Amino acid sequence: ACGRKEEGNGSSSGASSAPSGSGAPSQKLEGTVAKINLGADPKTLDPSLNSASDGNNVITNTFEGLLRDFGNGPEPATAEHYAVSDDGLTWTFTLREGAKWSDGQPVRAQDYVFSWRRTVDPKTASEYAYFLYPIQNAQEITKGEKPAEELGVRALDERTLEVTLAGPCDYFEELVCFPTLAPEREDVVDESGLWAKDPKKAVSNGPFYLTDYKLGSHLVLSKNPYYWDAENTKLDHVLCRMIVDASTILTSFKAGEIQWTDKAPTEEIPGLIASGELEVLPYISTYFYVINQNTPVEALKDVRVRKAISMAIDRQAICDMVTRGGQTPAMGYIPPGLTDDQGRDFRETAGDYYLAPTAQAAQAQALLAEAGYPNGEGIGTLEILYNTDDKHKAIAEAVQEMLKQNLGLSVKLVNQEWAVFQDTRNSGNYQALARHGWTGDYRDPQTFLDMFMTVGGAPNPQSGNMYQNEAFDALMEKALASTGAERYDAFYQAEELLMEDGYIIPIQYNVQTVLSSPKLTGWYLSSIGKLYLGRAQLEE
Amino acid sequence: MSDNLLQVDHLRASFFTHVGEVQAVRDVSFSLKKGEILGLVGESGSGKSVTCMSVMKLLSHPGRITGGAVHFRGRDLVPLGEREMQQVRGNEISMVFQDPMTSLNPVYTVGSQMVEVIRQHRPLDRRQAKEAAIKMLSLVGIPSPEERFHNYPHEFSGGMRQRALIAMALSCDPGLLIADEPTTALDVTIQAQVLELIGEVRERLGTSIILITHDLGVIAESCERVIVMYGGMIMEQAPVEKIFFDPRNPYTLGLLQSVPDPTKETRERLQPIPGSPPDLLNPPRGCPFSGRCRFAMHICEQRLPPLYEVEEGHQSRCWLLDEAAPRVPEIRKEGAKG
Amino acid sequence: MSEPILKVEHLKKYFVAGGGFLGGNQRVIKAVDDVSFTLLPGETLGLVGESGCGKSTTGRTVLRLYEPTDGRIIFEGADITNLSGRELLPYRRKMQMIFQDPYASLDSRMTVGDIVSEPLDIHHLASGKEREEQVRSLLERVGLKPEYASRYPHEFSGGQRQRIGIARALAVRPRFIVCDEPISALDVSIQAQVVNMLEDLQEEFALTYLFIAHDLSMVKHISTRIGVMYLGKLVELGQSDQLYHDPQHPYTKALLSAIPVPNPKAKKERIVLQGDVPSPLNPPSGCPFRTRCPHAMKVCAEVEPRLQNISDERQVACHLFR
Amino acid sequence: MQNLWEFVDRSGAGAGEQPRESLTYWKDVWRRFRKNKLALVGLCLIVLILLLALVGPVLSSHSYSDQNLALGNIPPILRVTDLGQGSKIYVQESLYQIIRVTDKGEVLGPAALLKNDTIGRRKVFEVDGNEVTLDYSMVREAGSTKKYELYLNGSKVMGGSKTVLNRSNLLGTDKLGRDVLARTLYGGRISLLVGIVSALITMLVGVAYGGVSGYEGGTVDNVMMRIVDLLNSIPLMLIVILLMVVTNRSDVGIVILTISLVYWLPMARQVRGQVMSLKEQEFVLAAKALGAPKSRIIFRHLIPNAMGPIVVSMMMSIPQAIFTESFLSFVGLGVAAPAASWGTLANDALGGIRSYPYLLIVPSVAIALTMFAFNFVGDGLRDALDPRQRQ
Amino acid sequence: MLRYILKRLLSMLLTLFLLATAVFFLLRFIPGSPFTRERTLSPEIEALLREKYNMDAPLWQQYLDYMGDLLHLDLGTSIQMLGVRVNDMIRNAFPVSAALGFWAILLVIVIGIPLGVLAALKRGRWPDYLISFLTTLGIAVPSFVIGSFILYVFGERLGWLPPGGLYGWRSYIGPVLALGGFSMAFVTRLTRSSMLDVTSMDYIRTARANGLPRGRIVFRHALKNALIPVVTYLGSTFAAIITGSFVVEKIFAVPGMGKYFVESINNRDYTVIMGTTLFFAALYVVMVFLVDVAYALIDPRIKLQD
Ligand SMILES: Nc1ncnc2c1ncn2[C@@H]1O[C@H](COP(=O)(O)OP(=O)(O)OP(=O)(O)O)[C@@H](O)[C@H]1O
Ligand SMILES: Nc1ncnc2c1ncn2[C@@H]1O[C@H](COP(=O)(O)OP(=O)(O)OP(=O)(O)O)[C@@H](O)[C@H]1O
Ligand SMILES: [Mg+2]
Ligand SMILES: [Mg+2]
Repeated sequence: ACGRKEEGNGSSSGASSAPSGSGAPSQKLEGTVAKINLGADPKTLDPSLNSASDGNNVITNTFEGLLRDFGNGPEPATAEHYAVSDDGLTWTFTLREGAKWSDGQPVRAQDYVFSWRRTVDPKTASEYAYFLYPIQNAQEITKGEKPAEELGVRALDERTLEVTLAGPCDYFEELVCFPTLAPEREDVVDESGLWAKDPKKAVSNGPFYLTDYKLGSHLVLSKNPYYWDAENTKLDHVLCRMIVDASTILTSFKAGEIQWTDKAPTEEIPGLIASGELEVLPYISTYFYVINQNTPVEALKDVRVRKAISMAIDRQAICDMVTRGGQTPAMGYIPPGLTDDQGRDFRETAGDYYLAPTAQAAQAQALLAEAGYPNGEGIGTLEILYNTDDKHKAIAEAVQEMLKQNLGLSVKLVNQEWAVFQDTRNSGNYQALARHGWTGDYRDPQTFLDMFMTVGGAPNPQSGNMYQNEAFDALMEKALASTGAERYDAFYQAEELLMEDGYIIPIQYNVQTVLSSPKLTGWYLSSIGKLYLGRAQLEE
Repeated sequence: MSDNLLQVDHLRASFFTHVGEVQAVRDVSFSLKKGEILGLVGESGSGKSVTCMSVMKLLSHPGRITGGAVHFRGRDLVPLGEREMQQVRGNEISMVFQDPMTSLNPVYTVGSQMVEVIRQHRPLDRRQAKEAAIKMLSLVGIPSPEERFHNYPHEFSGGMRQRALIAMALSCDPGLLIADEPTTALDVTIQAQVLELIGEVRERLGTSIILITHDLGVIAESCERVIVMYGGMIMEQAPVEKIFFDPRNPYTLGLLQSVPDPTKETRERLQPIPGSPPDLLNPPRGCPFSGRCRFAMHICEQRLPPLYEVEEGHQSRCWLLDEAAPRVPEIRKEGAKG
Repeated sequence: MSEPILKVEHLKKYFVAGGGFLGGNQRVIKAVDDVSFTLLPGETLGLVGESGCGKSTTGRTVLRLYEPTDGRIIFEGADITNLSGRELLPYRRKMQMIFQDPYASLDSRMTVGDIVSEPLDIHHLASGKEREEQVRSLLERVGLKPEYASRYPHEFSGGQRQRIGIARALAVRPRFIVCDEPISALDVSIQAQVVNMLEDLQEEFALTYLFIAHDLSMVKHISTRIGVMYLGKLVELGQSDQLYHDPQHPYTKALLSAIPVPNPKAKKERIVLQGDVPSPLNPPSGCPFRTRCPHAMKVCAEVEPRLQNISDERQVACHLFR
Repeated sequence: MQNLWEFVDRSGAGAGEQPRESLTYWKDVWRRFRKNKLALVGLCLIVLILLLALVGPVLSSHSYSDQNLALGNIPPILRVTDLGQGSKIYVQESLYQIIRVTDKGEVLGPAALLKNDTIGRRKVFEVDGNEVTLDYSMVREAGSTKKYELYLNGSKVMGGSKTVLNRSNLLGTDKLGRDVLARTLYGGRISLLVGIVSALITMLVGVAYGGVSGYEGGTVDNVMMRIVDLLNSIPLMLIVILLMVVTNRSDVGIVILTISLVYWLPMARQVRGQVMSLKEQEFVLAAKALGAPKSRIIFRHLIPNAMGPIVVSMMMSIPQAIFTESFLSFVGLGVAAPAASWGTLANDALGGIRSYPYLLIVPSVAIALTMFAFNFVGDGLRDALDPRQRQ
Repeated sequence: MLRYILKRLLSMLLTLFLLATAVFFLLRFIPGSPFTRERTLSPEIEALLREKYNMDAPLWQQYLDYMGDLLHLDLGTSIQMLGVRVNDMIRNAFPVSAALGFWAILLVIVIGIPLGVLAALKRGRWPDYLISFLTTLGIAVPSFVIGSFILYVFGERLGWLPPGGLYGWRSYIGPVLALGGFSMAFVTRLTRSSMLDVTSMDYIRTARANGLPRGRIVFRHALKNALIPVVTYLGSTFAAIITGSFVVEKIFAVPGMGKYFVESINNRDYTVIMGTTLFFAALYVVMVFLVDVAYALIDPRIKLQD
């Protein structure tokens, strides 16, 4: 790419002009301005490089993939229509006539080819390169075994894109909606990804484009006049603030400085829900505990003990009194909101296994006694590992007390700094329990289950509990190689196996909480946490 | 009273320490005419410095003036506030302190401290003030004053600091100069020079001077009148000749006898007054000197003697001067030496 | 003749003074410039001279309180010029100093008792009851009440402070004391007490004094020999009576003539010094005294006179005696 | 009666008065300190706080860790609504819960929730056999000052309400229903420990280090102070994580080690500066002349004269250490939950500053009170150390 | 003097060098890496990232490379904020923090010192007690509480102050108070204490005897002598205040550089940690040097000599 030589020198200038001390940034903006809070300063706005949700919230609005999803499943976006070969391996997308970049140039199929190749190119070292692994040769390219040109994607002409998959992929449409697969313009891109934060360079093809960026302070998205659906873009500008402190966010919200945020102080959420200011939206995300499969605690090797622990937890109380953020008790691993091949909700179909919203103290005690540890005797002190966070701490404290009261177990809480925690947990270096949580990358059970598969015979560090089960691996292999009912069957069985092994203890299903001004309507927050403002409007 | 520049009446000053009240000055009265030089001698610790400090109202906590009046130019200074005193100090009354080392601010050059004082009281600009300061420094005999002007106090020798303080005190032509042992650290030649300077100032401006010193020679040469203090009180007050030739107080006599006689070839023992001064924390009921007095009588230990007027301008506090007292002829005889 | 207790050879002490912190305008002050003398045990050497001529500096340098710029200090036969702090410790017990400024040299946060007993503690001379006893007797010895032990320096008059300093110096029973104007802040009666005491102690313990003072009559009284300093240099040295009655150097003469006499009637012939007072910052060439000397000759401006014997035990640095 | 005019016979003199016991400086400091009332009050307060922290948790009927999730976030001051018929309730506004209480402010327990109509914004509870409806639909309306309305069996409750102190939990409960008083008392242990240790370390290490550095001067000083600079510049968090990894511990000991490692640094600077300006004074020279070794000059002469800033800095290090401890809990260092320190209590309460300010106020007041006590003592000490000070 | 400055400069550089070395190796020694993620990276991608950031090279090589760049004052690129050069991050954020810091320091000096003087002068009377009360509060209540309180009460409840961000002078009030509060209280107490030490000195009596006005005695004669502890404290605090505070910036949503000190460590952004640490340290050692110079300016008896 032409930007390679520059390597960021001076290219950050746009992102770096000193913040103006006078006047809010919105004062300079004309037309309707929606003010939202983005949270932390995004690491990058480069679609190929981004791997974080704050970046996603911007990229979703500045870039547009072939398809998009507003909650009704993938629908044509920059691609006007697409066709799939019978074997499901070859996809042909036809781009819209009027699809244009924010500088007026047409969006070409080559832009997709460029972008996707760039994403898998080892030189780019994109963290989300694996999103493209369903595409032919993608994994090999990333591993450096093949050149990027061999990626299974071709521009047949300016408006036709042909994608060849490595194998069947039920969720490929879903993936195509994802910001990582957005097009990029070869003439503006630089290796570091800084171009995307530079208003002078950031050319994009979505409803908005970047017009201002102040590091750590705010950024401004403005309406892209060339966007093919520009007539439906009602906002002239979106001012994205970068406020991290929940309390400050609420203050700003109340003062009208921001009109939309997905973060609020936990303690205030019940009141805000009651007053209707706060909306609770679904989230494909589960909060759970894991039990270390390599635990030195003999008792935990007994599945009855593990289950007893899980059963002794009052999930309802944790949701109502501890986290108070609208979460719901989790009795299974995969959160609600995922539909199987027959349109059924995965969660509902799979059921609650041996768990109930409130604690089943009696059964749990019985199980424990059966395993030879009546009243928890002989188990010793169990440790719960969590990383620094008010919520994690509160939950751990509640669980500690519940295990003590319901099972007579003595529990010690071990708190670690986030990075240390990741290290400890993912290497299975903790005594008994650790907190865990997972949010789907895309709407498919696979994103939840595959992390418990072994990699090359070793447990996946991501599992956090050194989970290793050949039967589970076999089921997952089967699922990954198949489609449709067969695939979901395997998933159902896999989850059941996982739950029956008792190495994971679901606690609650997370939700998204949004504070939004009644004036701001039409925004869409997907259940995997992507905010789309292309159709949002602001009432006066 | 009107021709008296300073009139101190029944001045009392005490330090209120945790062990009790230290009565440093007990009922001191004296007056000073314009242009007069008054010598203040006495036992160390007898309250000379405290008396002077009280006149300037500079006693610091826990010290306090507990009674009496200090009339300066007819105005009583005792009830004045800090702000009013500020007008008086430095300008009308200035003082040379006893501890030259600690009395100069260590973080400013000697010169700048002088300039500050000069400009405070005289309408001079910075350059003129500097010139005046340098002139004062050279007048007190500090060599190469232009350069010494820029030195810090710690770079001065003890005597030089003392001279700097004198220069500072004299720089604003005060009406009254209180010099608390101004020449203790000075060699005799410089001492002579400084005393001469003080004399000049007095002549030129009619400045009155209170000179505290232990050097009887200095007293003899420069003072007109002398006050002898002991235990916070005035023991004797007289014109200088009377003190030397006709002392009427055993303490004064003791003082005179303590001085070595340099004219004598042989080294003979000095004759100090035996014993130690009274503790002002609980001063004796009677005469403060009674405990050490060769002629102490029982009354001396029990009752404080009044100041007897021996003759016009000569007072002494001693029971021996009472009608009823036995005669002690030696007092006179021995006093007349030299 | 016995071995000298102290031998000072060509002692020099220069200060760098003045100048802002950037160091411009700095000047060297030759506070002590090539001074040599010896002290015999039991002897008192009086040191007189103009204020600022380097007497205190000489005393302090001899005690190694200042690092000498040059020269040698030999105490009891040992060269102590370059000894380190630890090596000096045994000598510190034998050499003491009474400071010129009584107040500044007393730690204002210590009671008098603490101050006086400090040397006892340092040299482990006494402790407990005995220590208290010693403090009492020391205070009494210098004419202070033992009760004063629990008071602080600032509660005393100048003379009382001075006596605290003396008591402190005496505490270790030194062999040699530098008395830097120990009595000038005292009233004459106490002066007499202290001088008597110093003399008694001298007799009792064969003490040696370097006695710095302005009061020539007192110096004469107490000293066996007197040295006269002028501008960092020793200009005359001799037996005290001799020197007092028959001064040789013009400066000594002027000095003696300036002594005030405690007799209001006496009118004295005073040699009034004329001319510029020289400064150690830029000392005059040749003889330092020539600028004020009534007998100044041409040679005085050119050649610096050296201290030379003009008779037994009499040394003068003046071109008049060549 | 003796003849007044007779000479006194001095031959048998020497009737000295009984000498008073001579005070040393430190005894005298204590005497002056004792005379300072505020300082004594401070001292008593410190002892009281220490005692409370030590024995308070033992005496308290609540434990710092016992939870009662149903009775979370009950404030120290309750507004009790009288429903009539002897039923008294407290409405937990921020959660829209009803808690049964007594007149005197004893908390009986939560009222059972019968119905929760989130759309109509009303909750129905059972209180003593009656149906109590909590209607909070008006919160949506702009400008409504009322937050809710109560209905007893369908009719609006007009009964008055009064404010009483919470008898069951004097300082209320936290989110998990734990007694705030018990937690605060217990939390005092670590906070006070950390605070006092830091003050001691500051005092011992910082003063000695700074004293030596300032007195020696020159190259020694340069090297010593550059070490201070170095230690001061390494991010604390890295040091802490390293310490945890190396020692494989995360208890209070490591907190104290961490604090010991860095807390003396400012003090060292402070003392050095003071010593540098004091060491040129004459009394130091005098001490040298007596043969006082360096250590004596530094510790007996220079440090006491630099005591003012030292005491102030020492006092300052206490709250800093208390908050550093709570910061360290960020990396998992310090007391393990559910125990807490004042710092972490305050930290955790921040999010609820709107609804549950008492959770923030209680530990903050505890810290402030401690600081007042320490400062009283510090000021008293400062004054007592300076004999020239007016009393 | 020149010799002294050179010597100090050298020792400062040495300090920075040692610091860089220490932190460099410390970072590699503690658990976690810049590639620690909530979603663990697959080994091949992590390998690619390591290669990209030169972290696959032997440690000594990385060290030499880093030091080489450092010689050119190049602090490298952030590993987390993709592509952003650390120099640029600092260049962006520092002015913001410095602006706040400047006012905070000003507050500390302009309010803190006079308050301390006032307390000392009114010792034992109500102004002293009031100041003592306020400063104790300022010390005992941490910046996060003060900050949250200001924001909530004045920003949200009363609406007097803007709710965060740095727009307009009013938005400076909260952060400046939260940032400078503690230091101000500290300085007040220090000033009070050392003023009390000084006012009993003889030279103050001399100044009074010379009839100097009270203000002049207090601010010229006493204060200068009382300044050393204050200057000591200010010097080392200056660097900390001027480089911003994480907590204050977070509460008031200020885009300063304080957050980098904490965030970079949280996400193990090696280059940013190194960069910000060195930047801070450089400021700090310079300040410390200036403090030493100030000593000599304040007190001529202190000599800047080696
Ligand atoms: N701050 C104080 N606290 C208690 N007592 C004090 C204080 N200052 C002075 N005194 C006492 O007051 C008395 C008088 O002291 P003053 O300084 O006036 O003596 P003096 O006559 O000047 O003696 P000297 O000639 O030695 O200077 C002394 O006994 C001294 O102990
Ligand atoms: N620390 C210092 N720095 C610079 N110059 C100094 C220092 N100490 C003394 N001097 C200078 O050295 C010279 C001699 O000083 P010294 O104190 O020895 O004099 P002295 O003979 O004791 O005088 P005095 O009788 O006045 O005490 C003086 O010119 C003085 O200014
Ligand atoms: Mg006096
Ligand atoms: Mg001297």
